[in-house]
Amino acid sequence: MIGVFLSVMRRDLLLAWRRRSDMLTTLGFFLLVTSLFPLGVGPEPEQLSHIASGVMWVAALLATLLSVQRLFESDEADGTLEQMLLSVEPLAVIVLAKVCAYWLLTGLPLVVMAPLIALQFNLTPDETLIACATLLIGSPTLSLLGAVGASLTLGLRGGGALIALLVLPLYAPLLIFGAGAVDAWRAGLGVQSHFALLGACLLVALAVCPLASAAALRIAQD
Amino acid sequence: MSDSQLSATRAPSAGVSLFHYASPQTFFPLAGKLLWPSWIAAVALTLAGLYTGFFIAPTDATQGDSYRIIFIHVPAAWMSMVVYLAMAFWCAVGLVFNTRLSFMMSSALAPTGALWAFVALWTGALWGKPTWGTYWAWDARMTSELILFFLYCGYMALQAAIDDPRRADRAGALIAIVGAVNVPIIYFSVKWWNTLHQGASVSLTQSPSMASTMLTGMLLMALAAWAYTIAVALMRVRAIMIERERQTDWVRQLATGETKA
Amino acid sequence: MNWESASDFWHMGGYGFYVWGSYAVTAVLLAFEVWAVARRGRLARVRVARDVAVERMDERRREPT
Amino acid sequence: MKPRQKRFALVALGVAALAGAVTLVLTAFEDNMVFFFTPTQIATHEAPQDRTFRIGGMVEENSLERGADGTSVRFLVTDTAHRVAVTYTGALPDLFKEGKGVVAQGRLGADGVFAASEVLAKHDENYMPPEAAHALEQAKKAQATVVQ
Repeated sequence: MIGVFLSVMRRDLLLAWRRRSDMLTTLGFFLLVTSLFPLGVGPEPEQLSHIASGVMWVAALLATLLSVQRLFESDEADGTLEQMLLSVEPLAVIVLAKVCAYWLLTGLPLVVMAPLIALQFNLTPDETLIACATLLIGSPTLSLLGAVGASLTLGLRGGGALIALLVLPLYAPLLIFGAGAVDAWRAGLGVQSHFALLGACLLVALAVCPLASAAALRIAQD
Repeated sequence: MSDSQLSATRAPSAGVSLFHYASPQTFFPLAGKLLWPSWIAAVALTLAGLYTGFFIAPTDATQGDSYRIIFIHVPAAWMSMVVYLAMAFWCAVGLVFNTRLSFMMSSALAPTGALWAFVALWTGALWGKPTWGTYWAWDARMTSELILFFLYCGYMALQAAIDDPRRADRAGALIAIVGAVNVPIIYFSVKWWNTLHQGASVSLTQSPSMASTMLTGMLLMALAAWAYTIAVALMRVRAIMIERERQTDWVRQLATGETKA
Repeated sequence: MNWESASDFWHMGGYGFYVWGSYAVTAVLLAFEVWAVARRGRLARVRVARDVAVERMDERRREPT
Repeated sequence: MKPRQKRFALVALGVAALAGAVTLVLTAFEDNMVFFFTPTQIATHEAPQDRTFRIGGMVEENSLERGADGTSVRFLVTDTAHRVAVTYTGALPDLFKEGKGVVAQGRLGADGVFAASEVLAKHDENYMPPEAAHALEQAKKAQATVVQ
């Protein structure tokens, strides 16, 4: 089981490495969207630091949505997905491996890039650290929920808009806890509860999303 | 040639479906019998509720007559939640017992639930303007109602995007259940967020003591909303049954007027 | 009785726009829903009846041969 | 591993994850949520010294002084036990009134004066000290006679 997990992950990482530009597109999107905000709301440092964490989180949501819909596409196209469905190993484990690889490729780079955006938005070092930590804990949950949406909309017309409609409402709590942590810190309040709740969301998503996604894949390929 | 092929393929499928869809066939006339009582109850309760709400219930001391919006606002908000739960329940039943009728029930409920959510938002906005000076505030209840509305839209959009009804049923059921798990999380998170932010200095807590006539009017309207929802959902599920089972004998006999229901 | 006259009733203590705006939109939406559902059911039946009629015609045409 | 063992391992992992989530939620609830610090907490040095935080309470009657420049103000925030002086430069919100609730965000200076960067007036009793909320409730009860 662990062997399957690792080999699926390694395969996905290798495939993505051969097509690095896909990964960079998502990252570029993230940086571009966040850089547009100062142009939209004005360059006042006070205001920018106010909205920084929210902007980072919304950009992360959209970047995830943009890329996650292709999570199972190539597997479906080349028949790998069928093999996965027929595999004796639990499908949920395979899905989890794919999501892990996906997060390493798209979620982690966002977290790594976040300090740069924090710099642009005039956050203090403390606030930067908190913003990055929320993204670190929260972005895997974004990937997991996104995988459910991706498997539900696999091969459907209008997939992009549909996945947004399905997944964005589910992202609302993450956005609140994630972006709220920096605000709470600025207001002199503790941030432990924000992190505890983000962690709880991640654990629930880890337990539920691979199963739901596997079920959706079986439905899609029935 | 093609005709004989057609009838050849149809004959066994009709036989299989008769066995497989036994429950829709028996449910269809039952739904038809329940239809009129539900409509009558809906109309009677609405009339009673409106009369109580507008002519018996007094003007509120603090809010004036604008509070009379609650006679639709509160029932609509309640119904939007109840219908979502009912929808998720039927989806779960369908997934577990593999019954097509329950999937039909949930797709019949969704548009009405979305409608109630929209009505709750709309009337909430119109109530908010005179009461706390703004059409929209990011209050916990309003925000979660908005997200609930989006969840309904997602469910319906997903079902509409899938042509194969079997896949549409199951995929929709999955997202409805995931959404139902999320509804309490969303409500809690939004409430918590709102308390932390405390930006808008408005309190949506209703007047502490509600006159009993106001409460009666609201409850009557809530019951009317229940009756309406049942009636319209039964009507829609009957239409869905005909659409989906159009190859079966009972629907064909029904449509040509050979049986009555 | 709360209202002195019909215009008093429509005026709703100055909140007529909000109160009647809520009730009117709700009524229109519900009426539309009922109409749409009734139409959907009727159309579904008509479509099935038409299919059956076409089929029977085909069968009758085939019989002599 | 046999399929049955595998399934068992997965179920166990899932249950463990859910249990962890419940624990985290419970710790989040235990972490008693303070939305602002009261003047008493500032007097007992519970409030953070070196960074911004929020202070909440009631604006003391007759304590509002406007500065010569017309935009800077100084007032006392009280929770009936202790009081803290607050300075602020900028437009006060409409709902700001003496004797009403207020929440201000800013830093505590070394001289014990709170330099606010933002003032949020509250007329929502939920955010007031209990004493003020009680008084407000009494007033409300007196008002709430239904017009027949």
